[in-house]
Amino acid sequence: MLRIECPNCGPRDHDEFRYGGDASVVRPVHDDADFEAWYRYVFVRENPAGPHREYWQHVMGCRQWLVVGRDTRNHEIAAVRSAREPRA
Amino acid sequence: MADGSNIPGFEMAAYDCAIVQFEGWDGAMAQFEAELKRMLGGPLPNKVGDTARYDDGLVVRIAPRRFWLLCEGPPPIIDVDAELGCALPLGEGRIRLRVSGRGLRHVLERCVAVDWEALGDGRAVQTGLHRTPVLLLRRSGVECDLLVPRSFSKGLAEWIADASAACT
Amino acid sequence: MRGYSAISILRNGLAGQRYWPRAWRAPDPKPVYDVVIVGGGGHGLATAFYLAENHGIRNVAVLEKGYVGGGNVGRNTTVIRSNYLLDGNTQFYEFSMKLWEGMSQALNFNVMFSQRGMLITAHSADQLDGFGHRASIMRLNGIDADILDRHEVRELVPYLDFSETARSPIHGAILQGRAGTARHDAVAWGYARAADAHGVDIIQSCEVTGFVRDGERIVGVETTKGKIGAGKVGLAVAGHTSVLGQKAGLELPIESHVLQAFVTEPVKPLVHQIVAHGTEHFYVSQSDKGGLVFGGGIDGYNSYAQRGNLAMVREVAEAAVALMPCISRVRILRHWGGVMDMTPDASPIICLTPVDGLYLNGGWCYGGFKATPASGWCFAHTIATGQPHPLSAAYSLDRFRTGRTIDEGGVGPFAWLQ
Amino acid sequence: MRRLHEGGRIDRSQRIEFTFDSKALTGYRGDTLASALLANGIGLVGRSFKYHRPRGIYSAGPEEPNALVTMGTAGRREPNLPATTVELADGLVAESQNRWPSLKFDIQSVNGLFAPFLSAGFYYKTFMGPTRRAWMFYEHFIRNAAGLGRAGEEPDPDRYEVRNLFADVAVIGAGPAGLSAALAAGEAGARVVIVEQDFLAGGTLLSKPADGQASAWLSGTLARLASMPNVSVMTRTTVFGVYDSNVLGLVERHGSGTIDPEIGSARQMVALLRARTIVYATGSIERPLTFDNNDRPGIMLASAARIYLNRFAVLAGTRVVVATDNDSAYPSAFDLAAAGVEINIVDSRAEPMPVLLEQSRRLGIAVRRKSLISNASGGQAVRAVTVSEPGGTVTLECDLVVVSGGWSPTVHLTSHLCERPVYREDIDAFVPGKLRAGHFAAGAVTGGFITAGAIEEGRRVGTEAATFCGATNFAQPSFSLNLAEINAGNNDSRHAHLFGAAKDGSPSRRPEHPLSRRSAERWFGNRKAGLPKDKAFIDLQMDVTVGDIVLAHREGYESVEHLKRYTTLGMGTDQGKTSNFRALSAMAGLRGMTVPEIGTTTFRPPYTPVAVGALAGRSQRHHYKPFRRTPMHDWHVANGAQMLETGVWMRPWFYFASGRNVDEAYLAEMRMVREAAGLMDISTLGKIDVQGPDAAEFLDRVYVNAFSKLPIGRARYGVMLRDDGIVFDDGTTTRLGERHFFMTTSTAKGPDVLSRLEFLLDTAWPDLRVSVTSVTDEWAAMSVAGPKSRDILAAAFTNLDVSNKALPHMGQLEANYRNRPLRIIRLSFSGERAYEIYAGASVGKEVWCRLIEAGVPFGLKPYGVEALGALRVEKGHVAGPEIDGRTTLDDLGLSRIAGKRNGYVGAVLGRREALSDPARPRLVGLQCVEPGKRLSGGAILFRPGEPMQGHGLGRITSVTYSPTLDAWVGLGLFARNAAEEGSDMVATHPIKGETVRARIVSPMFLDSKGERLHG
Repeated sequence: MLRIECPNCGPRDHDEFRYGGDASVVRPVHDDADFEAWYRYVFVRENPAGPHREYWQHVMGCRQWLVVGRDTRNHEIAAVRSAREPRA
Repeated sequence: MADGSNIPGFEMAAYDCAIVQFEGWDGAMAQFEAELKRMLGGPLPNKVGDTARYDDGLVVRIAPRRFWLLCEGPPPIIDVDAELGCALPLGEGRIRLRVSGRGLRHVLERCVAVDWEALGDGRAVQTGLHRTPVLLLRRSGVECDLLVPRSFSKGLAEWIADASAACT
Repeated sequence: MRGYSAISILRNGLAGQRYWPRAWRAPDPKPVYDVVIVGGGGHGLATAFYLAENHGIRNVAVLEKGYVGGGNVGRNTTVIRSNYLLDGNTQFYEFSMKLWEGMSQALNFNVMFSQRGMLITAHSADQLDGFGHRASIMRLNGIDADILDRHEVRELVPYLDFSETARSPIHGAILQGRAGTARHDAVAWGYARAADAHGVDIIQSCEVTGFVRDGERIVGVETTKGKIGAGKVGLAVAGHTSVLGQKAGLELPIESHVLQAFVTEPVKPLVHQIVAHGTEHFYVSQSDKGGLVFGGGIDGYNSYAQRGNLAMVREVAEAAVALMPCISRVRILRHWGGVMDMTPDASPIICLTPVDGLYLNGGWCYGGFKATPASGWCFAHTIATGQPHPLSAAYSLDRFRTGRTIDEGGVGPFAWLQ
Repeated sequence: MRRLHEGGRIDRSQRIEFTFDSKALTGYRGDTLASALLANGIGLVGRSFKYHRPRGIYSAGPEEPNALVTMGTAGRREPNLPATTVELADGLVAESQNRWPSLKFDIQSVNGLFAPFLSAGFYYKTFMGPTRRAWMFYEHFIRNAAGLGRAGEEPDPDRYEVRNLFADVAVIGAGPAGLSAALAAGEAGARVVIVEQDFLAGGTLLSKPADGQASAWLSGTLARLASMPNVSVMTRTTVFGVYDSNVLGLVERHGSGTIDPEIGSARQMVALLRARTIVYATGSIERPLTFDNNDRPGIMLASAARIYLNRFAVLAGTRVVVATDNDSAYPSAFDLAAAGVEINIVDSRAEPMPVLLEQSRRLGIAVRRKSLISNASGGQAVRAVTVSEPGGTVTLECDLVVVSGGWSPTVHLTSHLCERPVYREDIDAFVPGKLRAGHFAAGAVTGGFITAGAIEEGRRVGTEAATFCGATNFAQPSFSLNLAEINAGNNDSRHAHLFGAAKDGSPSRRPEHPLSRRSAERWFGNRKAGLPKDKAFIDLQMDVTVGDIVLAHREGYESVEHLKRYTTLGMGTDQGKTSNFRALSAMAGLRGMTVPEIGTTTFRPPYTPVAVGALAGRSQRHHYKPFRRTPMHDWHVANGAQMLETGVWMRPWFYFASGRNVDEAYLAEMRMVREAAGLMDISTLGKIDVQGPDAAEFLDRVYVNAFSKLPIGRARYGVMLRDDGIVFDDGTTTRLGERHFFMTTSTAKGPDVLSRLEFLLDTAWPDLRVSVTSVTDEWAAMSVAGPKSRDILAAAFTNLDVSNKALPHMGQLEANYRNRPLRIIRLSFSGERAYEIYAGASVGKEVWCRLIEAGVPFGLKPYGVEALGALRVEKGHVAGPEIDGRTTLDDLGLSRIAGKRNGYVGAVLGRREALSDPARPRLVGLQCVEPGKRLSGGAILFRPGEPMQGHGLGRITSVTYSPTLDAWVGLGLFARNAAEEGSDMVATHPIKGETVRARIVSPMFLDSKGERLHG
């Protein structure tokens, strides 16, 4: 069980959230026609054994999408911010 | 934590529940909140989970840019400046389960992963109850409201009743 | 290799087990090999064995950072089946099944392959129709498959929940009679022993820390036991493919996720087949020691930690009792996690890579164990001939670019949902 | 073996009746099953796993490897319970395991004779012939021989609970360290939960005489903790696992014959304790000694003998041999001597502490130094031991042998988060590795084996833990300790080892060789030697002997994990709590390495086995997952609908009013819709309110087709793709206003679509001012479809103008019904003129009934999902079976709606080369051309004459009998380059044994011009 500190709702069990995958990939603008950019955004993953920036949505709570900094080796969470806040 | 006593006096009742949702646009929140304050005629809760009471209801901040106005009676018609945000009546989709009794804590700890003792009276928590999103309003140490989706309400009421049966 | 047999058991028994040799040698690495396989798991060891057995390439080293069989081959739920739907998967996994059927004899090591049959319950008429389609595809590809109705399922596994109060009533099931289980450690040891007998060097506690290049080409590996030259290098490190792949400059569509497994205390025979819940994350079989071995879905977030979370433990337990009420009182003895390579279509990767001299075998998601022999067979072919084996040609790395993905679940490019 | 007349912590006023192997016995409240059996003179309680050797009671705790029993019957049958952890209760029924016909005479004990051939891993080397499937034959017998106890096949009738707890400080273990940590943290004002698996708090203090000072401190501390509202002491509760983010898994049990109100009517309750800090005070477990036949009943751990004596007032023997390689066995010897039994101490060390020798002499105990037990004799009870000492060997007759091979700190829980334990040379044991911030350890688990030290350490970490949580109130404890007393002053000889040990701060034991010196010479001296005939056990439960370990080493299975997996060491229900360390040091010895060099195995949760049902809690049977019910649910049930689960929703499948079974009913319901009208509950559709200045722009991006040009009051069918260009979901969206839209999704995808829309707004396009909210529960939705639908609508809502002019196809009107919202959108899924009526959920049933009533004259009746599906097949609409997560817009024949647009989700990757492969299947219509035969969904399509093998050219996805065409029709996906309309194909379904010719036709089987929809 992970406990994720939702910036809006406080610490909650991770099963209140919906996982959204790697948050370090950059989504091309909606009308970008560059195949390579979309291919990399959708498929290529760094998949680090270590610090990982990832999306979680607090679906049982405020429904906000969050960016969580978590170590994939020990699951320790370093930071959580709202996805709407500019990247640190 | 253990009070060792059995748990009589658990009650649950279901009511309809009129809600109006207000949402402000990213970047226009200050104006939006000012506008909403004016229209509601009172202060707005600051943090998600905070509530503010009005003569005709309760305002809960359910997300950074979202408020719910919970009305006892029919909801007021409030038009929001479309440049600042929007309003959406949600009067039909939820049921208000009022649960109370000395055994409330025991029942809740079997239903939600919420630290009831650390939750102040009048506070609201959105959480999961048997895999379903609900809004829990603490009214007192022995009473709370659960706003649950209508389609789940029958199942969740059974689930809660079952929990109360288990700890008496 | 001194043969294993009832006779050798008797002779050694009388001789106080005096004459058993090592199952495989513990050699020091040579300076250079024709082929270096990175990863002493089932797939790596099988690859080494088939390189020698099928292609006569014996100057081979298998480098293992820990002990052989310490990865997913030693921590999975040992289910072996070939009940796949999609072109590409169907033939590959059936070929694997055929290799399983002769494995103990081929390796002279009893891997205890037990074809107990596997059934997956259907919980709606639509799902049963879907199973009918899958079973039809299997039959048209020469694979045994049957559809059971509710009563036939009840005959076979009476202890499932057929009561009125069942949350999702059982409508029927799809059955593959030839599916089964095997002793997972024995698979790793059997391949290690057989490969060793062919002259393959199995080098444990030897972690690969980097690659040696000659221009663009990879000509060896840096290890904790020094530099080792190689004509060709094959990666078979599922779970950690990204970590090593990046050292070699590969960009991969892989995420690592944890899949949990559970074993209960040993009880007398109760579950005679492999039984899987058709709509929830739960499947169970019983080991020869008596423990009920079961598993669920992946925990659902990127992880390299070989342990799972309690929420999934509870989810699996709920599904277990929902399908099989009598399991309620049986007690879980141990639960643990394995690190999976999850791909965007839940299908594996066996291919040549953009990097000259480097070959890739990974992306096994949670299906790696059953594929062990076919994976080794096809990967050995790919390394030896420089051409993909016809049976694994579909498992290319560029299928995500071209759109030739093989998505059994139809889930899409969300590894954590696959 | 006998019960003493006084002493102990049992309540002699409460006799308890129980049975073991059908023999009626009595014990007292406060007994465990094990202590009661010993008190009744029963020493033989089980048979071992592999060799079926007679086994007795070896320990007094959860580490018990031998004394496993089965309790209960039928659905309540529970195997493999350690008698040492079972609290004695009235009417308790226990039976021994793994024996037939009886415990005393067990046929399979012949396995012992074949032992020479049943060495570790023998089964890997044989059973491979004569045939390939031979193993299945041998396996049958092996499976039946294995498996310890038998589980019930009936459903478990009992109830389980799961609850959620929160605390500042979670203390694991209520021994001296834990209690004093809880006290300190509690006094500091922190919220404390202290958890103890035993039914009494006290830990090692309970093994000391009940009249000593330690007991005084215990009762004082417990009283103090009970008085603190912020401290909760949970006995009979096991912490089975420590998980990420300080979540602890606890399992709570009832007391014997009492109901714990916290648990209520449940049999067991799992508690998920979310703690801010964790204090590990888990103590330590004594190690056995290894010698031949060291498994005989009557041989037990020294600490256990002391517990049975002091806590349960049970004397486990009268002629006792105490074998040890450390000081900690002496107090057991002294207490036993005080109880008046004859004692010999066999100490492997040259120089035990003088104070111990002095005390031994005073009590008339013979101490044999530099001596080892080499062999034990006796079958079902130990009779004598052979002791090899410097002078030679002597045989000592005895009925009880107590052994101590030192102590292993109970590090299991501390390593659940994969912090590996570290080896400490001075105590020859593993202690917790580096703990995470907010995790603390105190007492024996840290390797300090002194009660007084544990209490001091406990207080320190308790204070640290409280401080970590920000607790502030550090007033001097109102209840002070007298450590000098607890330290068991010099005059209290019974605590000599404490006092002695206190000298150098650690138990004064110098590790001898991990195995007895004799076995060392015998086996490690000569590596080529054969294995011995007699068995010296390392893992008592799994029957793993020294010989097995030597063999594993010889064959190269020498890494710790290989050793474990090859010999099955530590795989038993006790998870090797008493055997792991012994085995490690044995392998270390064989490899000529040190213990830390070869490392240790990983400890996995649970610490002790946990019932699957307890983890499932109340989520069982119909409560497994909640149902969703539409506002009209009760009406359907009351009006003869056969309900059907679709995901979480309950929907009407068909109505018995239409036919006796689904096949009859759906055809009648189809005809009704085509000829008159039908009413369908479509409340399960996902519904999303979309509004904001940028709503139209947003929809243009998420749908493949444009919505910005959609006029207000009009609806449009739309399709969404995933980023990879595969179809995600379809539905209709209606424009309610310039900036306001009403979106519907499929029933299944509703939540996923909403979450995806929120994802795009929060992460990709935060600049778009759009609000999306689920209104699925807001609206009751129903579709009235059929030629008569408009008349029915007009009759039901006389105040509304529903004429074709006012409400054309794809038109929408907003109204209200009794002050509740009412929305009517003219949409058709069936191909008939149809209207979707959305009413406020609270009046949904009313509106439904009103339509039914108004419809009666027109022949309106409800129809179910089976007919709905059939109608859409006739009309050629794609749905779930076609939108299967693998099909593209073009596969579904929908590319026209996207046209040449760009900039929508999935546009770019939707153009990947293989997605336009000419061999890719595309949607086709299929019509059965063989009279008397039918089409089946899932059939595979081939060209006539083609060999029917492989994956074919396509498949049939959905079928129905078409009353309109009087033929079986279906939709399918078929290779583009082979799909000529009018050509015949062969559809085969081997499972159903069907092969039938089907003609490829347009998917739109009726009204291709859409005349029925318009006008």
